[in-house]
Amino acid sequence: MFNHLLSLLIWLPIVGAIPVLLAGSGRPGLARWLALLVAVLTFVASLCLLPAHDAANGAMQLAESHVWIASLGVNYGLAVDGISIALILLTTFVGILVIVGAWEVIQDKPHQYMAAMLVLEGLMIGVFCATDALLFYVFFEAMLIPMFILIGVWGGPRRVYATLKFFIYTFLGSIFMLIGLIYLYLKAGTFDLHTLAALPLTMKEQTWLFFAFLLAFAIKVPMVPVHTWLPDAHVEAPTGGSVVLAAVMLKVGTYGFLRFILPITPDAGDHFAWIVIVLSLIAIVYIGYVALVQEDMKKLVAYSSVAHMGFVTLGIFIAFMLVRDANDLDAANLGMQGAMVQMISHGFVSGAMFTCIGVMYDRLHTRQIKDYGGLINVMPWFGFFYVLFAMANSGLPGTSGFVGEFMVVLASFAANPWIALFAAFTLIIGAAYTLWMVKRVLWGEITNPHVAQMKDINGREAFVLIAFAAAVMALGIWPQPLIHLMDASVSQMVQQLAVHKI
Amino acid sequence: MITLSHFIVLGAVLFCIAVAGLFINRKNVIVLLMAIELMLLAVNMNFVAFSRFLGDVGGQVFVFFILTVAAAESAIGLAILVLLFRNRSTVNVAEIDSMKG
Amino acid sequence: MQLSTNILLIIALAPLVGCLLAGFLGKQIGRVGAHSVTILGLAVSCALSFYVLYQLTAGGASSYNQDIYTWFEIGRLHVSVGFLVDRLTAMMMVVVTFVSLLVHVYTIGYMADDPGYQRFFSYISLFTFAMLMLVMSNNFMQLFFGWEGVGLVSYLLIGFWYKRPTAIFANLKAFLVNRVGDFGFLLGIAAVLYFLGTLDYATAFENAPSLIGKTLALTSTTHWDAATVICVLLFVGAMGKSAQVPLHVWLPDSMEGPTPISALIHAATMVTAGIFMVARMSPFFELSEGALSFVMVIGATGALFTGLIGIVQNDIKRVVAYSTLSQLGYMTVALGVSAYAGAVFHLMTHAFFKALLFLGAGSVIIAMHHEQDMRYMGGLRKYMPITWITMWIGSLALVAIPFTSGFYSKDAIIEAVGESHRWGSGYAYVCVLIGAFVTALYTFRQMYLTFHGKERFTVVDHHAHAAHGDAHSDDPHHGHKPGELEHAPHESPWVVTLPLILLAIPSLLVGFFTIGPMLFGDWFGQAIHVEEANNVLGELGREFHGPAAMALHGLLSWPFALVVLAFVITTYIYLFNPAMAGKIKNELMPLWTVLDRKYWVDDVYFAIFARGGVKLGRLFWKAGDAAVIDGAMVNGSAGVVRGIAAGVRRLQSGYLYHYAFAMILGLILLLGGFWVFGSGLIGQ
Amino acid sequence: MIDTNLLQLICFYGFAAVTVAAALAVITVKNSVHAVLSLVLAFFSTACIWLLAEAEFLAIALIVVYVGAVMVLFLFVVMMLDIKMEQVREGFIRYLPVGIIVALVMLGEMLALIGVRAMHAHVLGADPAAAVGLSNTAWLGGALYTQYLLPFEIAAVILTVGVVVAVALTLRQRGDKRHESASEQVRVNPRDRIRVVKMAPSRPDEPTASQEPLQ
Repeated sequence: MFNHLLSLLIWLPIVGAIPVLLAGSGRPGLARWLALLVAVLTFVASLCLLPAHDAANGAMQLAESHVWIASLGVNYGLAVDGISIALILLTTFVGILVIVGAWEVIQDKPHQYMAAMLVLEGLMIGVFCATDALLFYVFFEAMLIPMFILIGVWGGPRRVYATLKFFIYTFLGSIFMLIGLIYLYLKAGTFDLHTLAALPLTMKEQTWLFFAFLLAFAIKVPMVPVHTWLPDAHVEAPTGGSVVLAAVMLKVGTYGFLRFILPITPDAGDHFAWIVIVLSLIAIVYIGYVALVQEDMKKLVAYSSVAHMGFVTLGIFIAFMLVRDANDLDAANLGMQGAMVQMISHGFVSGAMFTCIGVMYDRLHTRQIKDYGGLINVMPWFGFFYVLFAMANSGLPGTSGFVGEFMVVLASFAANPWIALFAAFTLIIGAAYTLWMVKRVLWGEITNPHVAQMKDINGREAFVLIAFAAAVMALGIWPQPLIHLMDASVSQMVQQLAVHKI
Repeated sequence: MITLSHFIVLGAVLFCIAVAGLFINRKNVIVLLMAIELMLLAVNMNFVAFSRFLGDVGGQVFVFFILTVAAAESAIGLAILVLLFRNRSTVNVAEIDSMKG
Repeated sequence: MQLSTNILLIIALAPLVGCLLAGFLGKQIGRVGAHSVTILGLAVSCALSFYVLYQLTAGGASSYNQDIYTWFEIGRLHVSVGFLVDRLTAMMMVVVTFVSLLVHVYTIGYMADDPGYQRFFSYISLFTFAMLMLVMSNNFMQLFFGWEGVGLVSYLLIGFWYKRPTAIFANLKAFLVNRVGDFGFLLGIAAVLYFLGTLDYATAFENAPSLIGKTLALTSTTHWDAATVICVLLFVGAMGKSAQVPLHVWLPDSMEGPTPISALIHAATMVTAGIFMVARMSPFFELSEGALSFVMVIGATGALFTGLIGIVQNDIKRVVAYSTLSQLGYMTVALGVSAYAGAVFHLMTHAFFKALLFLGAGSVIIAMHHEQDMRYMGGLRKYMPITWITMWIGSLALVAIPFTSGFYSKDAIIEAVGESHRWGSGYAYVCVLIGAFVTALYTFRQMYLTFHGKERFTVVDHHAHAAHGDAHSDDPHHGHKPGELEHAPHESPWVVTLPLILLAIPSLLVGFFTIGPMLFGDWFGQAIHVEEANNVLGELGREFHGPAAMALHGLLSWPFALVVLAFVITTYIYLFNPAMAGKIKNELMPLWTVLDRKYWVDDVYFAIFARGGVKLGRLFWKAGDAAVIDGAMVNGSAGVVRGIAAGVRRLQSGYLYHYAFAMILGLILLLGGFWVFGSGLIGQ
Repeated sequence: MIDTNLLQLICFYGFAAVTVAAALAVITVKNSVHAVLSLVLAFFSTACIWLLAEAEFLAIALIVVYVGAVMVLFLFVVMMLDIKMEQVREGFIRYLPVGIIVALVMLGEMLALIGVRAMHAHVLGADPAAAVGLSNTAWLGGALYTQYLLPFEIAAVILTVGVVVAVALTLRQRGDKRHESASEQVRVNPRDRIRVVKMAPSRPDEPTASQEPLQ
């Protein structure tokens, strides 16, 4: 029954985009409902992954494999484990919400917008399923196209600059990944990730491959100092684009760490883990300060995304230290699991934050913090959600934002107390930049007469925000189901780290 | 007795004449096209010679294809030339520089 | 006998249900509905808490320690949500729910005209839920949840009147300063996990002795004692939440919130969470002399120096706020000398009398139409006798007049500090002694300025201004000059005075009846762990011959003499020679300035952390991100490409013969290359 | 009896001399028609040389296809276009030295690479077609229709495309020609041709103020 579930998940939204596109600009209503239907169907299909998947087994499951390019030994190979499933569910969940979120907001060529979103969704699912490195690469690159269109067509005034920057940045990284992949192919004669993971490599080879992969995925995450495309892309992107970008696309980078660096270059990863850890800590502290002084709300949240993704990379790479140096598998599991939870949680929280900013932008057409103030007077329900998500963003216990950070800080203390010290600094700086923004936007007297005209959220916006809020709260109050889903895969991954390949 | 080198030298000479033609007739597109035909001829000469020397049919097949493609090329080239002359009333290459950035 | 899980769940969740109903359905159920549902929830919770306390004290129930559900489970690490209810917890539950219930009732009167009525009830019920989760927790994760949860509600409530710039400044400040504490606290929890491998209280305390001898390598040469690291880090959390020096700056500003909140959160319950936490962690703290000395010195400093600031305050709520800081210092000192029971005992009595004082101050503020400046009060005793009497009761308890509850707890602390031989105990003893004098000084001054002496306000008939629906969120002075009132002050309604009376009773009596068992009778049992060598309360207990004897003995002690001295001084100045206060102020101008500026701590923090942080951020942004990364690296590389391209572009002349020439040139070079370098290039 | 080899050599040198001379004429003569005719001569003599190499089919193809078709096309074009030779020829003298130098340098390099001294080393072998008992045409055709069938088809397509392109490029749509589009005529809609305008009846004499009381 579940034989082709993964293919279905990838191709349903991509093929579904065709009728949406055919609906044309003359029938925007039809296009919207079709898009929603496709997104909901995809979500339902992704829910089928849960019963089909054996959570006790950490290996890749539900595998599909067909020969794709026979002469190069490339397979159309798909399979998932707990981590992939969590990310796929996040993708399909966010997929529905961005379509609902763009319902009336996108008036210009809505059918094309919806179709681009659906294609993007399918490609992102493809990235999370691919077990063949070349297939992964194809999805990884193809993903850029719909995002490029989304920002380039429905973006803000400086969208050309932003899209170019976004595209070239990401491309620069993926070129290095491609070189690495070709090297591996020449060495192993296949692109199958499982085979590549077992391939013995010398330290020199691993080092080169490690940096090639690191550059590719660090740009995607993004890590300091290759993060500057993100604020620009976010500022210019339409709300839905920002939501998908922050909620799902950034995770492709960290997912790449898990699927490429960890299994293929474990020894180099261990040797250079300190670089990534230092960069992650810089992301947490330095970017925190940068976020503090942003005047544009989207930029602020974009920078806070960089800081939060720092926790993901930190969690993944302290696992190296913990496994190899401290031989503390439990703490390594905790850190890695924390990184995974942080990925999912950041998907919800940043998606919700960008949706909130979109709600404000739709009414006042500005994202400058100074243009707002006293919003709570006219939009109390919106204020409730905004405070909730702001609190989640600053890692309040009971929201999802806390779980991952808590686990990573706890694990990093076992690696080195100083790492924990810098990581925990986010408690202060994260609260500072988020709540300072809340203070200037939400509280106080209304100073701008246009703000006084603003209406509270409508039913559609309430639906999106409630869905995000439910996810954020559920994950914060009871993370165990998510952790159980990923536990076997994560612990297998951690055990793999201990294996030397030289 | 004719050797391979005879043909190759003849080809080289033809080629160099064609190159010289390109230089000294740099304004006349028709002569330029003809010089290119000469170059192709020189190349074909080599192909034929090597085909014979190595006993490989591939060389002659290649000449055949080159003839075909060269025919198509000169047909299109002349068509462009006619068009050009009709619009600009000149075949002077120096005046055709609208692609200059 | 075992406590029922369901009862504990109801205690914790009843306020939450009230919160959700009042918050989300506030419009539908209306004002009466909102306060009814929340008060009902609190009443249930409070009644059951009393029942639990009764069961544990007299009903023979054993301590309850059970998990409710698994929060997460990774490898051998099992983190769950659960309850640990022993006598310490039960006492805290009773204090929290009882004070909270009274504050709910009081709020009906205090917030009667406020448009955010339902929201307010929702918040304080949410607070009660979070506080109960904090005290009932059986593990560190849930403790942190409650810890931050109360911080969140405190943030929301300080900024309750969100239109006031001062309020929204104060709530941000409070949250951030608390976060500094939580920063340490989180690291402390991480250290516990690292050294003990668990987040569960019971297991952690059981294994606490294994910390002895363990060290934490901070650098290759510095090794810190594990227990000290854990305790200091955890105490940093307590410093934030319980407003200890130097993280005390948020508490006075938090008075921007409505008065019931000041009573509930910033006096009786939340700020004492730190004290409770340290008492709960006594098995760790007992392992580290150094950490306890640290705690003691911090507490003693706070007890004296924040009290001094209270003397120069004119805002009636701020006086009480500084007195809270000072009293929190006392509790911390008690923790520092291993008199955990004394600290918790003072926590309890303080909760009653300080809530009383705050609510009384609130009552005065209602009467004065939201005028909080004591310089415009005076002589109020004849207008509002109930408030006057109950506040005097609270004040007497605060200054520790023998037989009041405050006396028993505070005197025990002072005595315990005197008994202690820990490093720094001499300094602490001097601080707490002078602190007692200072406490009396500002308390009597406040009472005299408010209720006695001449009336310094005038009643002006302004019926044209009678329409004042939005009393709280508008300008508090209604456009009057300070000291001008529309109506004469009057006694507050029964919903306000009833809580005052109900709080006055325990303020007077609870100490007399409970000091025996709680302080000297091992009432807390296993909940608090004290090493034999540190047991100062045990030594005091040998000289203890009943509460009455202790009170009589107290009449002859140093602290009481200091209180009497303070009484004489303030009585003379404020009742008989009011002009002298101004003269003294002028005489001691430099000292007055130091106190009025609060030792410049706020200014320094604001300059360094707030302004400095923003400046640093701007530097990072403009210099780091914009100039170096984007300017030099990203756009710089683009510029290099553009430069090269501009150069190469010149080669693209568009002339066919240029290209042909280039091709031929290339061909010649290639041939020449073959010729010069031989056929090696072609590869035979 | 003259040695066959010698005879061949003599023929080769003769045809080669004609070819080179014709080629030189192509690039130097003033008259374009003469240039084309010289090129024809060059092709012709080259075909003869190819016959010496026993590539009969290609030799004939060169004459039939090139001389017969392509060169005639050239001639047509040259004669059709009214080219002002004096303008096109300017700079001929100026670039002559450069052209000669470049050509000589290249020739020198090529000859050096070929190795003039090894000129007689590589004697042409026996005719490969004859070795397998086939004529040159059959030999070539066999390869072309089996091994090289796909490229052959592609070449055919290229030729077709070339023809189509040549026609498409030179087909002239003259602006002054009148033509009618049948499809447009069929699709026509009354609305495109006639517009019915509804106008309010107006009474120009009446002052506007008097309308107000009517309401």
